[in-house]
Amino acid sequence: MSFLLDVRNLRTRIRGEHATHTVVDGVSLQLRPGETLGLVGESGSGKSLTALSLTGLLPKPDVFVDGGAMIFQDQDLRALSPNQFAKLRGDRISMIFQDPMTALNPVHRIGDQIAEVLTVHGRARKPAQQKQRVIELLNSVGIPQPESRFDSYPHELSGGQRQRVMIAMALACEPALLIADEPTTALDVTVQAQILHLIKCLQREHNTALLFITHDLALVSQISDRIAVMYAGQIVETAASSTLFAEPRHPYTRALLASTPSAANGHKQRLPAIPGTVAKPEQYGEYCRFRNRCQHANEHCRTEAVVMDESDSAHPVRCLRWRELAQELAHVD
Amino acid sequence: MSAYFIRRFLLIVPTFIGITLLVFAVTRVVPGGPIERMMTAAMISGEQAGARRDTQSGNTLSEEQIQQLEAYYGFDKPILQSYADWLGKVLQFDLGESSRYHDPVWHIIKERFPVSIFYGLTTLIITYLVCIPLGVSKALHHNSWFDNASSAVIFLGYALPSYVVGIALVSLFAAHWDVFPLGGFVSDDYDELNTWNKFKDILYHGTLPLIAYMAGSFAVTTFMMKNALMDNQAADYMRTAAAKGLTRSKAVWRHAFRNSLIPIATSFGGNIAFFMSGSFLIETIFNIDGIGLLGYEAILERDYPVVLGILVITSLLFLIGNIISDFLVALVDPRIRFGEAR
Amino acid sequence: MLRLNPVARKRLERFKAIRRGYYSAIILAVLFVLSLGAELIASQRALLVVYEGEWYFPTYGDIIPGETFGFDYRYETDYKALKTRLEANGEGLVIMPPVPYGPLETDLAVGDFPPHAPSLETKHYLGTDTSGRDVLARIIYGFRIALLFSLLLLVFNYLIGVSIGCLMGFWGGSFDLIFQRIIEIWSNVPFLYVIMIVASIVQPGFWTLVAIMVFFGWTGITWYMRTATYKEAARDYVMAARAIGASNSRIVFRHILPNSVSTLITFVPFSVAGGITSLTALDYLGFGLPPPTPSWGELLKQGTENLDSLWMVMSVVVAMTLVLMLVTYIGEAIREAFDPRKFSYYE
Amino acid sequence: MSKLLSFITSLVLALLLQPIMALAENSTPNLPTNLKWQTNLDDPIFASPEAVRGGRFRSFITTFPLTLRLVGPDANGSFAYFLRANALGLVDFHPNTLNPIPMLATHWAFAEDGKTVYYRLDPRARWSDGEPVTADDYLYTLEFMRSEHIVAPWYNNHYSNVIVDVRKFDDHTISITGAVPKPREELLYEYGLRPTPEHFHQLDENWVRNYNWKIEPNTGPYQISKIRKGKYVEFERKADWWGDSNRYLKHRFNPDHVRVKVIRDINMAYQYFAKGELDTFPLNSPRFWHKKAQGDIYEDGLVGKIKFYNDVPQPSSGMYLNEDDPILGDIKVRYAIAHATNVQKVIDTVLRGDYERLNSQYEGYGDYTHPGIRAREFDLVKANQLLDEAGWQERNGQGIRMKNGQQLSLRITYFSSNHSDRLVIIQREALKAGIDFQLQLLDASTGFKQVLEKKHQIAWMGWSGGGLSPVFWEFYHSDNAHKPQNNNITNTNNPEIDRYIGEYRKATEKAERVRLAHKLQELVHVQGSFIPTFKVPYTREGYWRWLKLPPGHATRTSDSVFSVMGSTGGLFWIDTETRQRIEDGDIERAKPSLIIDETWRK
Amino acid sequence: MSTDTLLRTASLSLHFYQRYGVLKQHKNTIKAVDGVSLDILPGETLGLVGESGCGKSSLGKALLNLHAPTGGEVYFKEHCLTGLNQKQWRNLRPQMQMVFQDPFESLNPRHTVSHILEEPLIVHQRGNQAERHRRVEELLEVVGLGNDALNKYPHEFSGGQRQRIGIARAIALEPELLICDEAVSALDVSVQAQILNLLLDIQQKMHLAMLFISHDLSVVQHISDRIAVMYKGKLVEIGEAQRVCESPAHPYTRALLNAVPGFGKDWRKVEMVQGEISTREAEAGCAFAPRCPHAQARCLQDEPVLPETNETHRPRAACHFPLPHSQAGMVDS
Repeated sequence: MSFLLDVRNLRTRIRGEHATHTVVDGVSLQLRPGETLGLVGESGSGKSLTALSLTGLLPKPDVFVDGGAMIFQDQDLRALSPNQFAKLRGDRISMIFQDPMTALNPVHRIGDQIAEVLTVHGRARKPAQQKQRVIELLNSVGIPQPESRFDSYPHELSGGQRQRVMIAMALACEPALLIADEPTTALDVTVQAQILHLIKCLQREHNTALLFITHDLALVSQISDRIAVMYAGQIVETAASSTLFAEPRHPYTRALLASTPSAANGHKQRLPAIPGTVAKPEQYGEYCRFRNRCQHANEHCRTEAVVMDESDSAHPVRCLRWRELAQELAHVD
Repeated sequence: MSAYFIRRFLLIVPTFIGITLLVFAVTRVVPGGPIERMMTAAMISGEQAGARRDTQSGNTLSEEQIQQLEAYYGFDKPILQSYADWLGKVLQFDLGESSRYHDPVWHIIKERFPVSIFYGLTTLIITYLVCIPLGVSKALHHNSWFDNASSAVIFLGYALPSYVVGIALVSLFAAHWDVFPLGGFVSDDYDELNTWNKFKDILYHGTLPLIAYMAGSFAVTTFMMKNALMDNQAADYMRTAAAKGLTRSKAVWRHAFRNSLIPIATSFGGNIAFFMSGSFLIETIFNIDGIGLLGYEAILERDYPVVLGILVITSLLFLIGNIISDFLVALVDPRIRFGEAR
Repeated sequence: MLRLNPVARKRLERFKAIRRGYYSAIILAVLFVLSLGAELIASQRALLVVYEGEWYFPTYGDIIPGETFGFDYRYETDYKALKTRLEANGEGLVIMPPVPYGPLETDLAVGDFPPHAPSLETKHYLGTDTSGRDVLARIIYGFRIALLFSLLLLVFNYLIGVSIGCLMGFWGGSFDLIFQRIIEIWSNVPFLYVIMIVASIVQPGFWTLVAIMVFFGWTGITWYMRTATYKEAARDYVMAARAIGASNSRIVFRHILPNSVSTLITFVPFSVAGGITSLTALDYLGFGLPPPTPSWGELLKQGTENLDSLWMVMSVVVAMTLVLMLVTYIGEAIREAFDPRKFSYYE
Repeated sequence: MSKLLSFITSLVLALLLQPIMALAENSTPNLPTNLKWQTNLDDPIFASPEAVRGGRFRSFITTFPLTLRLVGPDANGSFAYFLRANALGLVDFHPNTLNPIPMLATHWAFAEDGKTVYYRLDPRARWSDGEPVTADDYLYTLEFMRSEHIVAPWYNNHYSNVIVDVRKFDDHTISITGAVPKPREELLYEYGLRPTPEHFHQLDENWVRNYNWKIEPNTGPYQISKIRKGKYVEFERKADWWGDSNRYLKHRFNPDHVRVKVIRDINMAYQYFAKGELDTFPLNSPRFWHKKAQGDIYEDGLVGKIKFYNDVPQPSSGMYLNEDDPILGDIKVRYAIAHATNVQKVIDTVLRGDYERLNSQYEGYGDYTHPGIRAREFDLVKANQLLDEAGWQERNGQGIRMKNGQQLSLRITYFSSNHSDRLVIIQREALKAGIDFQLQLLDASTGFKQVLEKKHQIAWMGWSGGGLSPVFWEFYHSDNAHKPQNNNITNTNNPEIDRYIGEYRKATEKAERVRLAHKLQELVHVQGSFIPTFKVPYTREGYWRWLKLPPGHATRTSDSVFSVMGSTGGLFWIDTETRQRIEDGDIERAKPSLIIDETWRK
Repeated sequence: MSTDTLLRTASLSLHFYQRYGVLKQHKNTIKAVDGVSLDILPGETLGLVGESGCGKSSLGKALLNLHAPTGGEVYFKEHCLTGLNQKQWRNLRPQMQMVFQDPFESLNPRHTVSHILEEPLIVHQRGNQAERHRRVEELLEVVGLGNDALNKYPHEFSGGQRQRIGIARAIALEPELLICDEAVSALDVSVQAQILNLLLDIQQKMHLAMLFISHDLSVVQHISDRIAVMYKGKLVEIGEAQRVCESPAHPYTRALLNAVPGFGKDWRKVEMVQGEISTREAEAGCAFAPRCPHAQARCLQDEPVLPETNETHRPRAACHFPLPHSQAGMVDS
């Protein structure tokens, strides 16, 4: 089965005041039609920039893709002109963002903002038809009284409803790929559940591929087929959702799972926290970027460059010692 | 919202009273009122030495006579009472009578309106017509040679106060090179000209003062537009617009542009008032018989009814201008719902 | 040693990186320092006189009467005449400043009438005004006065504006409301009046003028401080300070003020420019510093009345352009250093 | 008009006033029979018979008139000249011989009491609306001028206290009685009266407002025909003016139209002149005469320059020292200041030698002027000596004299920034004597108030001259000292001066008056409270060549060569043909034209 | 109510007013905290959860008089805190301290760490300069920062480190009650565990009572002895932590528990409540009724109150129809 999206070795860099840093460093991702891939990472891990690179939405001119290939439906995205890329966006590839307040233009009515997607991509040209379609869309994302909501401004809507509008906008042209960048982070848990549910339902309905980006491992585990874990600009581990939680291979993934408060950690007990702080781009270097926080790191980790071990193509991992550790830990258990 | 605007209008009242009362009180303290001016004038009489002297006599006036004069000019009552009288008249749209021209103040001001409106409106229109597109293109091509070159020119206008620009223009273009006239609003034979020549005449006289007027506001408005647009280009909703498939130029015009007009709208009301009331410095330099010059001369000549009349009009313009700004902002930005949120 | 807080250090670095503004600041600082020693650049007094074996440095201090150098008068020595005399008879040495004219000195060469056109020969590099005073000397001294005036104005305006604005923002409520109205009224009063009143009661000197301008100038900064204080007061660190029991005065002076005041520096150049501009305008209108104080406005006035002697008006215009451009560049650079405008777009 | 401009720089003030005496006098219904009626039709005419009528003369003022009234508030602006010039008097004075000449009155006669004059009115005289000018118009003048409705207290005073009575004997015969006896020629001068058109006025409390812009019928050659507010006022020559038959008015007032434009700025006005949009331009100011009035139009002889010496009372420009000031109370200090004031240097430099030193406050009064009084010269030796004697020996580090810890600093109050360049030189020079002058520039209203309240130390100003003989009481009598609001701004309080002033005012014989006037001038000089500065005994003008002048150019008392109206004006005429040619550019070049007429130079 | 409570509130209210109308004659009341009565025992941790806008932070600030309460009483030990003047409050402050949500916002950016930590000591005149410096160093050690932090400024630290500084400041005066207002919400998962551990350590060491305010039920559950749930300014449920989570009595609590993402949960099986917290002022009846799946007619009319009596087995809930016992919550993972 061919990939809908095949990203190889993506490199994205930021030009800063003093130097240029690589913030997405050799990320490779594959996504099949209808599949959900969860991309997990803490802030600064480069997960959002990966998503923006894929959609050509990096803030120019200081953030730019500097290497790698992004093949979407057999088309090299990097070879597209800005206008060609624009044609693709909103039509074949859509994106929803974290903060639904700022992502909507405050001075335009939401109906018009949704209709704009249709106009841009030549769908439903007649105004009446367009309005009809927009109301349908609003209805499908669960906005009550869509006819009257058509004329609302973003600030008149609640956070959840705004995110629904964003989803309606993203799905207006029934794209093949939906990229959701922390779409529920700004929302309350009860609303988060509603939005997740909505995204998943619509995804199924249209057989859309979904790249879901979040920092919440538990959340992503609920909705993804596969999960890629990012740390410091690199993907450190990719696996099917269930596998990842059952047998995490990378020490980072393990530590992350362990440090999340849950019943398993024991009430009011110390959590197995990860020491130290996330590496900054200027400190990346060529060795394992987790080595300084890794309780399993040894001399090798500090002297040998690490690459993705893709020997198990279903569960690649970027760790020199993962096999040893897997055995060690099996022992302990 | 309407409640907010009604309240804003009501708030004009105390501010307006405050301003006028303060100035009214000051006019009572300033040395050399119309009576002193009259006494000076009386003693100036025979300005032609040797010629037949006009027959006036006595350089001193009796107390009684001075009191009569005070009554004539309305200085015989206590400040608050005469202020109340004055205010009462203003409320009936009577600004009183000039103590120099002995004409109703309103007539005098009205006569100057065409000049002020011409310069005010032209400056306003040209400023916005030029600055908004200029600001947009500067924002789109930030750091290009065009951006940098236009900034250099605009900066010059920004750095120099308008009267210095005016003086420089007059010195070079009128006095030195004689390209433009030294001043005046129109030629003397304006009335006899045909429409086209009238237009040319106004342009001929108006070019330099208009440049002086615009020099400062140009920079402010252009940079306001540019900066707002630059900020808005980086806004999240612009990313959304791009994500929807809009090209950059479409996204800028459809989304960033309107948002960038918000600060421009904020300054619009103030600008109206500013331009309409004119600058007495520029009017003095270019000898334009506008409201600014009228006000300045009225101060020098202690023509208090005119001073207060102009104050009434300009302060009302400013106060209402602010409300207009608020209104425009509310028009451009649907988020603004004055009054309820505060 | 002054240890700058890293934020300030970073801003300073950014400022230095904006070369146009940085060099402008250096140039302006140099000009200002030079103007402080204006007596060494433009003066009718000699820098050095060697007469009968004695060395004299007449620049600063009391006048040296002409008798000292063998003239027959007791008033201040005419050093140019002395120079001519000593050079002729070789009895001594006189070194004059580069511009051998003071700002008040009237050079009335017989046979010609002021204003004199610029000339290298007479060392009136920018000519003279209608009283025969050297234009360059008056521009230099006028610059010094204008800049000192603006700086003083700035200090007082900021002191008052900051205190009142801060209190408005911190106390809020009716205090805020009342002062809002007062300021609104205040800023609408045509302040030429006040200048006229004061001018009629006392000689409007340097300090009275500063006082009057401050009287009406503090309002601008107040608005800014009010909003800044409101903003700062609502921030968590202020609440944190309150939580540990800090008193109001401690909160205002240790927490809110330092944070809200720092951005005031971005206004400073524009306030300086404003000060120079208004002083010049007042002098131009004749309500400024009393004659014969060297002033740009007075020179502008003379220039506009003598447009055929273009050197007067153009000297001032060029000087003003230069100084105000420098100030504006500095202002822009400071603003940029404080709040770098990120240029990014989506395509 | 142009004279006004020549003194635009100085605040010029009139001196007026005569003693107030009880008005007695019984009224006689019948004309005394023993009157010796006089007239004067023998003096030379000063206009040119070659003069041609026609054309439009273009002149300017710097501010638009505030009113067209002749009296009342603001009736004293620069435009009043044009209105008064068309309000003729009963008699006038020959500008060269200074003899009385008939105007509205054909004959006059003097009563025995020494204070009444009888006039026979010219029956041909008409108001501009065609109504005859009759005795009733003179009676009405008195009523009018005494009315409170005109809001002109000075007029009220003058027409009650100075002119005490006007009587009508028949429609064309009147008498005017003043308060005090005077020499005969001064009677005609002082107790003159202008008629007021009774049929035109309606006196009530709204008169000032109602008549502000009404065009009053007049008796002169021109009447206003068009007003464009803020821009110009146009006068038209009356087609069949009654005055054309008067010997002394013939061949005068030649332009058919006179347009008075408002040009706010003198420099701009010059540009108008240079472009040929004004016919003449006053060049009294050295700056204009020497620097501005250069270029092709002069080189090609299109514009001529004329400098005409006249002989008129000089404004008393100078420094008025307030004797009430503790420092200036010392006569030695006053003398020292006079010797430390380098007027000559100012004349030689910024004034380009154009002005002359004024020697006393009373120059230009013919016999009355003391020929021997000379202003104190700049003399540092004397100044230093006097100051040393006065106790100001010490000098501080800046070379300024000190006494008991006090600096010798004196404030000079002045009203026009145009005088700054003169004062700066005075200031620098005085410093040589150790006197520190502080310059205080005030706007005219504020400054004048300060001076009238006598809060000044030194006032730099000028009072305009006028009248046939000098006045002293106003300036130097102790009655006026130490009191605000009068002309004794030096606060002179000298019993000897008081005594002579008393005698001077009582004297009616000219010789006696001259003697006393000379004595008083000596005393004033000794008093040393007034330091005379400049006089300008000429008028200078530039004019386009299409303006033609009579042979004598102007008269002894002309304050401007190109006055278009008034008792010495209207002598020139416009050569419309030349003008057309010049305007068409069809001109022959000529030599530069500079006329210096010293006929009346003293 | 036991007499040895550390802090007790009685019908505490914090209302904000919006004025509007031509003469501002109308008044709009926002009941951020509306009649809350709770108590905190010495040394215990009370978790306070609720979605954004429920008033939990306002409650925390009202307790410390950072927003003056508009009604009700607060008792701290033997003191009644209502109506205290500024000075009296200042004397009490050392005993009650607060850790703020945003560790950057709550630290004065112009002060060095030593300055920040010393300030409470200066304000309350503890020790001389040397002693204070010693105490500052001691505090840094307690929160796990080295002495090299002393002269640095807040922005030179990562989020976790900043929060450590915030905690150090809060414990500088050795308080008896620590209010943690969303103290870990802004942190990455890997750092969150560190801070939770730190708080647990400190509590143990200093025998502190804590009011732990958070929207994250899993964190609250981990650290709290008891949990209180807020909805629209009111306390809807309070009880022992384990019991609240295992067997919530209020439908809202259960909705929250259900919505918390969990490993292995399937999005299709998550039970959701519809709607969002409305910002409009509640009319009669239970505030949650419009969203409550179990709402009945009575719920829309009568407002349920929190029972006074303390049933030991079940949490107390302000609900007319509390859920039956052992309706499982989030413990199923």
